[in-house]
Amino acid sequence: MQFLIDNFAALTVTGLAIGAVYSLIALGYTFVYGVLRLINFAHSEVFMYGSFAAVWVVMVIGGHPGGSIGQVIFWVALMFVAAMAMSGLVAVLIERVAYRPLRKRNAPPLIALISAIGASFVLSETMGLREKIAGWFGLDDTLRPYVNNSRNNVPLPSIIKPQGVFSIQGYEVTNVDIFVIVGAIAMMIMLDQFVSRSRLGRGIRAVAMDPEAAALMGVNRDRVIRVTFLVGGVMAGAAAVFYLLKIGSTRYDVGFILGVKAFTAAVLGGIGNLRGALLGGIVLGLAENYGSALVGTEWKDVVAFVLLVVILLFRPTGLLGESLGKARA
Amino acid sequence: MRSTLKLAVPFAVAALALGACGTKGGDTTPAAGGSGGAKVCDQKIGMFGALTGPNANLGIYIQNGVNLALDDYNAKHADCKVALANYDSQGDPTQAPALAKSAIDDKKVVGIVGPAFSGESKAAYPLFNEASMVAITPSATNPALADNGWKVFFRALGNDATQGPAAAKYIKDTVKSTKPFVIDDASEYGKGLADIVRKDLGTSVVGNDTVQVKQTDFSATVTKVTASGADAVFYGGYSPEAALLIKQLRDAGFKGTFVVADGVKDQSYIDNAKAAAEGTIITCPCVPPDVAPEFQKAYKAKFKEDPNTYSGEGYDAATILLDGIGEGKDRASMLDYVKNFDKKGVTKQLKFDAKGESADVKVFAYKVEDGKIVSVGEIK
Amino acid sequence: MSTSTTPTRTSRPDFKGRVSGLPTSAKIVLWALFAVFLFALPLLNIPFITTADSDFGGVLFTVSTYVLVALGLNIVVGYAGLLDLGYVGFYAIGAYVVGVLSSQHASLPWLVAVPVAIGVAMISGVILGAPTLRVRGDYLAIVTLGFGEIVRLSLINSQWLNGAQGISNIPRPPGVTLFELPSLDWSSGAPVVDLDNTTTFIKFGIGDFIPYYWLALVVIGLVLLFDILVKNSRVGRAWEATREDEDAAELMGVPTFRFKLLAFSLGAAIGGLSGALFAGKAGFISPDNFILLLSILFLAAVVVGGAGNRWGVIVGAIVVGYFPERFREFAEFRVLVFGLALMLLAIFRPQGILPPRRARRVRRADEREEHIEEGLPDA
Amino acid sequence: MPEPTMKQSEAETDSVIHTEVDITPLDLGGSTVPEGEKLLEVDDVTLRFGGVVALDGVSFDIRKGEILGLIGPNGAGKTTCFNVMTGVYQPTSGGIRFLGAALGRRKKFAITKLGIARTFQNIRLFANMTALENVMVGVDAHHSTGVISAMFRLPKHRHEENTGYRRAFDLLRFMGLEDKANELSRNLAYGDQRRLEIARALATNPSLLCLDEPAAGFNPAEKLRLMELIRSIRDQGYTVLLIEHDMRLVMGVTDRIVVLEFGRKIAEGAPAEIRDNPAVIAAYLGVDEEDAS
Repeated sequence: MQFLIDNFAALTVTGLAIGAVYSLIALGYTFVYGVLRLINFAHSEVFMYGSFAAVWVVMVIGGHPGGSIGQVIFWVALMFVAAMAMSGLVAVLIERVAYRPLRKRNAPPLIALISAIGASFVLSETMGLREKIAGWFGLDDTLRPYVNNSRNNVPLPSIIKPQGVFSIQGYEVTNVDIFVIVGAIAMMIMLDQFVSRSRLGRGIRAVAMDPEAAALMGVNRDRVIRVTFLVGGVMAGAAAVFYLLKIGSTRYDVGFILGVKAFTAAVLGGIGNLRGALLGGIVLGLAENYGSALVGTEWKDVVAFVLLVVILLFRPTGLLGESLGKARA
Repeated sequence: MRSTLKLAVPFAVAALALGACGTKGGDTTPAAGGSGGAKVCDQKIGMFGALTGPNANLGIYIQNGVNLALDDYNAKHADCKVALANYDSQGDPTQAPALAKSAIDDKKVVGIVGPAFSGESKAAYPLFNEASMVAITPSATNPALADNGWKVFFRALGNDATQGPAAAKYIKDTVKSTKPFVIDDASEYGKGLADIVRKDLGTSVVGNDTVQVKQTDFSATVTKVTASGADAVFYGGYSPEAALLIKQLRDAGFKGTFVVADGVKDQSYIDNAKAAAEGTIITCPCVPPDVAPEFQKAYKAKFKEDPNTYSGEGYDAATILLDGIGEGKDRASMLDYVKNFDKKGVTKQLKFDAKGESADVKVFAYKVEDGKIVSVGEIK
Repeated sequence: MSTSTTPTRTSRPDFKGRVSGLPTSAKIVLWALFAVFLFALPLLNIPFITTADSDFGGVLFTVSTYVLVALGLNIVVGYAGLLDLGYVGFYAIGAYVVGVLSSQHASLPWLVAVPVAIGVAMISGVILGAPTLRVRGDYLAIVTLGFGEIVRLSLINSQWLNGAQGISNIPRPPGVTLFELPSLDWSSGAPVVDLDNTTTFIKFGIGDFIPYYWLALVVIGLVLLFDILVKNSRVGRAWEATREDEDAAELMGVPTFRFKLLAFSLGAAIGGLSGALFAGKAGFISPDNFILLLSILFLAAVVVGGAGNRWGVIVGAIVVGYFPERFREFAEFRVLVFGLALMLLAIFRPQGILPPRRARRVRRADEREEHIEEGLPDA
Repeated sequence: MPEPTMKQSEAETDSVIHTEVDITPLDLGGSTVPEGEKLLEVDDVTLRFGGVVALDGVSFDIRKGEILGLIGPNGAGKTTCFNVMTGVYQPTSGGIRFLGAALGRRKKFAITKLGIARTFQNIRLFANMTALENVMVGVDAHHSTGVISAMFRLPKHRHEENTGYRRAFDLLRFMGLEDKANELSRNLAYGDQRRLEIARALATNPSLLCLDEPAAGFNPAEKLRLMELIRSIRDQGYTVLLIEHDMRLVMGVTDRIVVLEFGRKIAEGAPAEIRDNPAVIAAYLGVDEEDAS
């Protein structure tokens, strides 16, 4: 307990940073759930592909430590573009291949989960076997730096050196911490505005509220669903960049645990609710850190899940309740 | 009733067919050939470990070493090659027993390199033991494995009980740490090792923490370390987590020495931790690679990367078995051959004591300097 | 076992029709033959079916644990419609109770530890279910997923349970050595009785998994019987009504919560039983045996086969448990291929391989109706 | 894939209703109310959702053996009133007494066991169960077979199954559904589904049967038959509460009528009185002329 009080600032800042990443991934779950009432189990792989795109783009352009401010901004911007494009693409692909055929056949929801699990396996294994797969096309030597040690961690070339900006309670809050927290929250606000202001956003809300009525009103459901996956994917791509800046490497199976955490965050905040995802992610990130400080790091994940159960007991629809439809600006 | 007959016919036919086809075996002399006779070809050695799945890294490093040894052998014995039989357990103790049984049932398999992990070892060794199949593990370091009385158990590397005290000694005497912090990854290997280090360091340990394999965010642990004012951190675990941990420690301003063990001794640790890896001390019960530069070179030529964790041990374990095959040993006579083996390998002098442990294990300290793992001498 | 079910359900309809038209005595004979075939399967070593890279007896045991687990999970997912992503938790609890009672902290015989394991798993099902079954279905999915992880992490981090090292030297089921059974050898192309490769009936030893498979078959038979009897009663109807429309069921007098909890705890008990069986065979258990992926595979078994149909679920369990072992030559592409198969199956066979057999149910009901009409005085 | 659902709806057979089949309520030994006495009392019930008042001080009685109509324009609070009576909502104030005892905070299934059963405005059958099984679920409300007696096929299980199936089959015959006993309920024609809902509700052996717009979507001929059916249900000894939009149906079949508007009771009395009540006419004229005719 004393430890928690003494290091409250450090635990809070780092918890916020990882929580912000959870939030951004959680958005994808929440979005798809809100519109399709479906747990997009493969969303974790969307994140993973984004993280690889970000790493590779830095490798391609030769990002290195100690670049000038302008260079660093350029590199990070490229990372965002690459990761968001890749994640968005993969998300739309998942929708197209794994979900739309089922929707057309009116399959029961459970089977969609199986399809999603299948898609998840396929995506992560493809990444984990990229050396072999590149080898089929004779590309493994050309792509050597990108396919080496397919099953291993792949580091992001370090482009930002963390530097203390200011300190609270003896903890140096670094530039990376600030960038991750502020950036992620800014993304969420932008998304919130998009959903409440834009025509597409209204379409999403309409489908979430009442698919049939929305169809009657001329909303193209398939298009809305595609946009939903795309937006969720793009956010996961952004999350991947923030994650890389904070953690520093990725792996073909990195999505699984993060996905479980992010899904927990989505449910914690109230699945289907955008602001719930934000709040859920941050609460989860903080709870993990405080919990680790109180009962030991080895119980970190246990703390997260116990918190979830406790909150669901008292607020059965999550902290902020569900419904994408009702999310107001 | 007629339909009943129709159905019954196939069964009857099947029964007749079985009855007519005869029997084999059942007499007193075993079918498999005895030792010393004509040279038996197309024999196999087994590679038992995770080759696919989430823990495949280590298994593949070992398999690479084994393959290299096989290449060497087959180049010299082109007329009578030895094949590799893979038993891919995925590191899963659930799958291990059936695979072990399958290896035992394949009469051509003379010996096994593996199992790679301690968990699957516990599941598979009882079967190997009952079938008198030699299994040389190149990587399972749990000391208790040798205490089960398995006569076929051999370990091609030092166990945690030799490495742990050496690591503690290094932290005390060479790093001269007064405030060490000990972290483990709750795995059988990492925790076992860290507990030995904790015991040996005694009261000077300023803090302990346990993380989990596959964890990526270590912020709570980092806070604990920095808050404790530790001047050295010992981490018991594998390289993926070690790389992330030291990176996050350095990012948070940790200035002390990072000490790890053989589970981290591979290039991917340096690739991932980059600058943060500099100065890391790695203990390892393995002879420095400059002892066997040819192995280093051959490995790099074949697999386009440097030898990784336990590749050398895999090579050595396979070499022992292959040498035995070269001398005409079969499964039954292999046990004595391995027991009395005494040759220089790429990692150490290959010789086993009565319990099957590597005799004469020396623990060396290595240091990461300019992105390379260099030896800084034996820990005595 | 129910005599109204035929062993050869995937065959041509005319065959099926012929079988179902058989007199009861003939059906019993067919069933018995089928049972004998199942028991003899690991000894027959039929080419193509027999796994080449992994011991067939061991694989069959693994498959039968999948079947057992899938039957339990089917009660939860298929009958009561509760999405459980943490079923491996109960499996682990069953195995660990046996480990603790027979090796780690006491030395009870396996047979004594098993009922305790079933009981503890069942109670943990009630403890988990009582607070969480009130939340909506999708939430239940994540809560149960969390439960599975909590169990695994607790196993790793608890010194009392020996952490990651696991529990060794778990005693085996009691056996009697009666006689030796030879197996078949097909290496020459035709079956030859191989007297070298024998299995002792019934000795639960280290190097021979076939007796464990037999034991598992017997347990599966018992659980199936239990399943059929309970499903075909007020309890089964209440589960189904709850799954179809929970509010309507409640308004028709079904205490839905109680029945959901019952399904959950019965499922947990069967999961615990499977775990206990596994521990008795393995002799050594560690947290690595109970990874989260297993929960997902269990669920896949249920849904792939056809949730709600016990025969379908058995087929699903065989697919999920057997195919990865049979097609080991895909080696590292195994998981990839499995994922592809799941997707294709979902798209082309969305109700599962064997969807719940409404037709069969209708026929059974017809028989019942005749029975009732005969009994009616004024009909 | 759902099996084809249109199998029968096009060629709807004129099933014969066997109203002579004996489906009188079983005597389960609960408290009984003499004919004509108060069976259920709605006492000053108010229900608020946030700021909206759905029911405002509604009071009326249902007497044993009668058919009471509950009518009102759309949104008057009829179904809400139903939901309060069956435990779906808890009243904000006021209360409901049934068989002389307050319902209080009883669970929905407990209220059903007590003797109130209902149908749904939008049909809510158990779609993937057969007609007979649907009714069996209702019959099971008074059964107590658990896992143990089912597992060992104890006498209790056997007795309950035998008598239960017999009663369920009687109910289906009463409704003219005996030929469809083994159809999945989702494959039944619309009218059959409506009648199956009533059969399922009757199966719970209710002292009070609440029908929520049972004639919705029926043509005049079907409505006529439904009126007969409701009367014969009453004649078998049930008390019926009927929510209906169609005034003619309500006037023709009920003994008394309660009229709600905007959550308030505006009239109560015999059909003839209600027909001439100016408040009722005003309420209906303002909203739905056709139905008021």
